[in-house]
Amino acid sequence: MKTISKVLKKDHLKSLLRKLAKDRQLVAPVRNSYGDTLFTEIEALDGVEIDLDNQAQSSLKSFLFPQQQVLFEYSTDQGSAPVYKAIDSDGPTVFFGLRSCDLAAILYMDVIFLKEVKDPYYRQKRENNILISIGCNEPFSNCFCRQTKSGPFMEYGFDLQLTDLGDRFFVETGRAQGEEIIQQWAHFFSPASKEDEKAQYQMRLEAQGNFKRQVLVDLAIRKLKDDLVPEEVWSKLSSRCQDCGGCAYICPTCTCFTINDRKISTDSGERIRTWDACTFAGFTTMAGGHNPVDMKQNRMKRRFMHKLYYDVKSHNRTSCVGCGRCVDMCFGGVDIIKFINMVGQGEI
Amino acid sequence: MRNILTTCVYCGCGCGLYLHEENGRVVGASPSKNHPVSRSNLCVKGWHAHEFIHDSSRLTQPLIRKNGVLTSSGWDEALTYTAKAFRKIIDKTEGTGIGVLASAKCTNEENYLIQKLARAVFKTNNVDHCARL
Amino acid sequence: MTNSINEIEHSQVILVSGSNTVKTHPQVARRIFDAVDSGASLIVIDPRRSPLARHADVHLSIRSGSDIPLLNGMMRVILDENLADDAFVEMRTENYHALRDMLYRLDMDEIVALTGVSLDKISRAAKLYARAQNSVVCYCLGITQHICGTDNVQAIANLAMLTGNVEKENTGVDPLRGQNNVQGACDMGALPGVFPGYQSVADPEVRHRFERAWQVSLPKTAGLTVTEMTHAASDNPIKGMFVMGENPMLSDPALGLVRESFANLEFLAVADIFLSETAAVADVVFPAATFAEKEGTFTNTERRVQLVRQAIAPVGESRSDLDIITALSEKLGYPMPYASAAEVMEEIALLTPIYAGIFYDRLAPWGLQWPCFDREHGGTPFLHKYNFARGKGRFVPTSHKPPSEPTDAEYPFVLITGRSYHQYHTGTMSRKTPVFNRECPEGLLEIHPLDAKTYNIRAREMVRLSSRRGSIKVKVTLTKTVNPGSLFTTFHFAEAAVNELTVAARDPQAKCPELKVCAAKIEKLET
Amino acid sequence: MNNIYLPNSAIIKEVIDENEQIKTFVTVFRDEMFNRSFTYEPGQFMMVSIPGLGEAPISISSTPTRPGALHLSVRKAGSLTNAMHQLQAGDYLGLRGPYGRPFPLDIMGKDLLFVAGGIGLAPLCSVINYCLDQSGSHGKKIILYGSRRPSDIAFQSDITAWQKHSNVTCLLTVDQEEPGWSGSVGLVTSLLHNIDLNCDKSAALVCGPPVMIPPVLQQLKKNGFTDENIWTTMERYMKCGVGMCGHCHMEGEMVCVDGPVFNKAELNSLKLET
Repeated sequence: MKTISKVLKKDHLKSLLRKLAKDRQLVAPVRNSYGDTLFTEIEALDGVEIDLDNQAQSSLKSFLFPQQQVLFEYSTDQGSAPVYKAIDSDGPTVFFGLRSCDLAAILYMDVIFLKEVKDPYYRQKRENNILISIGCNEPFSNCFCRQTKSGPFMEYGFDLQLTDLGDRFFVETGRAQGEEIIQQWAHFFSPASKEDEKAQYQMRLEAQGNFKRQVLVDLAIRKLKDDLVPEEVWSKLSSRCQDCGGCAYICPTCTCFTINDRKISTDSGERIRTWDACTFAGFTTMAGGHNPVDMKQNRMKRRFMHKLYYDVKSHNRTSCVGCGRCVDMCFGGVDIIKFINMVGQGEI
Repeated sequence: MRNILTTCVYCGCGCGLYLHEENGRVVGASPSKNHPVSRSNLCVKGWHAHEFIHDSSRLTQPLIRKNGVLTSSGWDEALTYTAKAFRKIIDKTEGTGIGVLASAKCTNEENYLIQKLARAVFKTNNVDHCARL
Repeated sequence: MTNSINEIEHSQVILVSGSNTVKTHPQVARRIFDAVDSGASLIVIDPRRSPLARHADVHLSIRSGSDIPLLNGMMRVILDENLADDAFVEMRTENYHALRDMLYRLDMDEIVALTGVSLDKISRAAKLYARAQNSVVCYCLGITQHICGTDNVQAIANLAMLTGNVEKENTGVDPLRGQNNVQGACDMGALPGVFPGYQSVADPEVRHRFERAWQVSLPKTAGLTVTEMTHAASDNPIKGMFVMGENPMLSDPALGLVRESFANLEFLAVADIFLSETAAVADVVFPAATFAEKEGTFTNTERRVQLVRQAIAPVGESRSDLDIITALSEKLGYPMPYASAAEVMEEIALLTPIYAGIFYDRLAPWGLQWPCFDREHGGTPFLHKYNFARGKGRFVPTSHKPPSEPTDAEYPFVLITGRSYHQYHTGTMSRKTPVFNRECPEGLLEIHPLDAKTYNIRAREMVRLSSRRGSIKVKVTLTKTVNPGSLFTTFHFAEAAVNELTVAARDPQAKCPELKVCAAKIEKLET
Repeated sequence: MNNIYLPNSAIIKEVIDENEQIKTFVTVFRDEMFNRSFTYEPGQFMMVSIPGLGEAPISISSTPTRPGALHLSVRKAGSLTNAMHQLQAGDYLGLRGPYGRPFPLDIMGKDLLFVAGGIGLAPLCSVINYCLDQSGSHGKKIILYGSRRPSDIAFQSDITAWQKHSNVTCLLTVDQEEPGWSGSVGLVTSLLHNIDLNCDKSAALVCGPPVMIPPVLQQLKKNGFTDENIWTTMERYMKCGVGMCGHCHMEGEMVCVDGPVFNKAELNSLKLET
């Protein structure tokens, strides 16, 4: 499919979103009164501050793969077979203002949830969605998506990708739905001039040089592949880990979950899926107490191996998208950048 | 889904966290990036602070012990019954026979009111909580 | 805390005593690690090799209950090395001579013997602490839950004043408060001797102010503390109790006495969100709403008064404790007509000088730290900024007081109780959360491998753990976290309720029970 | 859309007490059409659920060559399996599956050695009976089965049938003797010392507790089995059964999808200690 390029004046952004939100749920990064920027379901656009200047504090993961989701309800009547009733998910959504890393993360989640066997809940939430992403001219403080090859701009996966050109957005189409938007709401867009194209090209080029952090992802991948990471690295990292699970919960590509039943009454209840974290000891402990990944340092190793090596081996991409969200949040200061730099600099 | 910023109910750190509400249920909890304590992360208890809310063993009706068994009752009955029982002891002991345990889990306003209840109504300073435990 | 949590990361030396900070105050531990990463030194005083102790520059693994000799020993080193802050001592403190005389009389060999810590380590810790520009002390229940808890705290204060590590930003003495609103419950006068804001009930002027505001006459003498109420057993002067959101039938020491005390009550009413061990023995149980179902404020360990906001309607017919108290009060002929929690706070502000400037409309986004004296006051990030609350800081020499129950041939182990990361207090909330039950499904008794070998006990074996007051069955885990001769377990689990074993003894002033030491024995169970 | 998480109701037709710890549940799906169309292969497992308690992966011990009922053999380990042991004929179970990579069927023509310990015989029962039911499987079959005590020997009726079979050698051993036991005493590896097989041309299928696997694999190597001819199963905590939840992740492989049956050579390439 040939990419169509258009220009959208910033003044018309909210108007366009209002149109798109008419028959869909609109989700966009909103800065709230506490100064936190969260992807938020927007009921009314007026009075809402859509924030494209700050990184949303979490990705879109929770919209496609919720922190806690009822898979089905069951009821058991004495003597008869249990009845299982699946829960319907919600309708179509337009996700506006996601960053390249967030988009790359969705593409990764597709690999996990939409393989030969499909996760019905993810699929339902993923279908009929419109993804309007925005490239990053100026990466945020902990970003390193260039090194994970998931930004600052994407080549595919979006319906529309915006580039901020000051008073206007340069708009590219990626998927058919993006083209439909441009056709349906043609009067919002003007054709992209040669100058616009040049400006956009220049912006993308400059963005590559604007990263504040040097994170040697490729080197770390090579060292993990060749088993050159000394055990001391893992033990040092793990001695600081406080078992909060935050890195996995905030990670846009961490898709591990657990399933538990919750009773509603004596003869009815729900089966619920909840985010889980591979750093927890109970994540691998089997009934009876045997744990094949029994030491914290082995769990830490497995986590980083998964992000930077196993997924490269099996899916040809890291499952770290370089968004940097897990960096400042780590209680022990042993985040993925710390790890990559420890490996890169041979520092232990 | 609505995000409601509130304060974590577990430890004294006092993290700010968002509760995620959907269809009248709390379905998630997540940190606030700008909160001075949380600073974009919670401990494992905070991330799961919402889960006990909808546990099926929540008490949902007042209970009165009748013939030795705790039995469901209405609010008015339970309050009247309790008020009578306390009134009897207040009258008998001039308040010194009543003890009140406030709670390090409840709000300031609730703790204020319960010590007010103890002092002004029960007429006793026998009010304490588990601060030392 | 006299400081704010965030100040800790700017301290040069952090001394942590009697706090398993990584597990119980994760956000504080995070600041400590941040400080260590920027070059700060860490001293940990803990009988156990806690996760934080593993990262310490000096870990002083003392015998449980020997804090005073250790701190005195450190102060003596500071004197000997000429590291006291003479100017501060001169200008800002009093009674220094008494302290100095006591310190010069100390026998350092005796201190080594009492604490089980080498002189070299004591000396290193003392020099680290005293030499830094700003040092901060964080302590928790490992300091206070001893019969000499008040003296332990005084000894820490002595150390801080001796080196001038108070009254400045990034220095100070910080008790880490445990529960989400234990600070607030104290602030609100949920204590037998004080009205809100630590105003004495015995002070006629204060009492008259409250009598005028509440339009009733008020009792004049201090009341009973929690353990005085729950340990009185058959002599209980208490006939009726109202318990709101607490679970003394599991959390209080010497549970045998607690059970007897409750059994002797004429009437017990409990308000709780679940049928706790205490609610199960009540005459009336009120279903309470959780923090997600009501409005209010909590005050955290750094005195930050923060909003609790309602996310959903109360579940079932449950009601907030606020509604329960006001409804009950009305039935008792004393209406409390508040339209909202905010209106209650207005009354608190009126009567409580340290909360005088706390109003709901000022609490967004991040609350206010008390003291906050009026609407214009911005709150107080760290205390003692210009002056101690009572003028000059007073040195009070303290001396070692052995634990109430020494070990002996029959009960040779020191049993220490505490908390785990994945459960909270008596587990009424945390044990309703699947992931916590998966990570921490049961209480484990920590025992040193050498002791386990002596008793021929293998990992994960059930043993009988007993003291003079009771015994429980508990599963064992072998770990060098505890020293030989010491045992550790948590009190979260009703099925292995360690408070059946703990002593009723308490600090005579603070009334804080000695939960960190009792004599115990273990026996192998026949399989 | 097919919802992979919804269990199908199955009714328990019979409960076989294999020993104190193990019961086999003979189950039939309630939906007759589904029951008829349901197929699986030896080595696969089912996610078995009890509403209110959750799910656990359970090996299928029956063979698809004997259709009609699905046998699930369960050892008491956690709360769910303990609750299953309380169930009786007529009770219901929720089942989803079959899941996992089965034993390779192209080895059926070879001489086969089966080594099992405890509940590990369950998936091997499936493959052994499958082989015996196949007209094309003429090779020699040796079954070695270790139990803790004689009273722990599970799958008695299968064992009796195998012992009568002309093509099959079935040897049992126990760790601890009990009165009346005249058979072999010792670890199952001891039975491997003098087996009558052309090992380099045969395949070995091994299944048992984690402590049993490494010594057996070492002995098989000594006997002359090549790694490519050794198959074993891995056990991991599982929640979804379809390669999504991540619990059974093992060096880049998902045990529920890429296993539970693994070839020894594959495990070597994963640098797993076996």
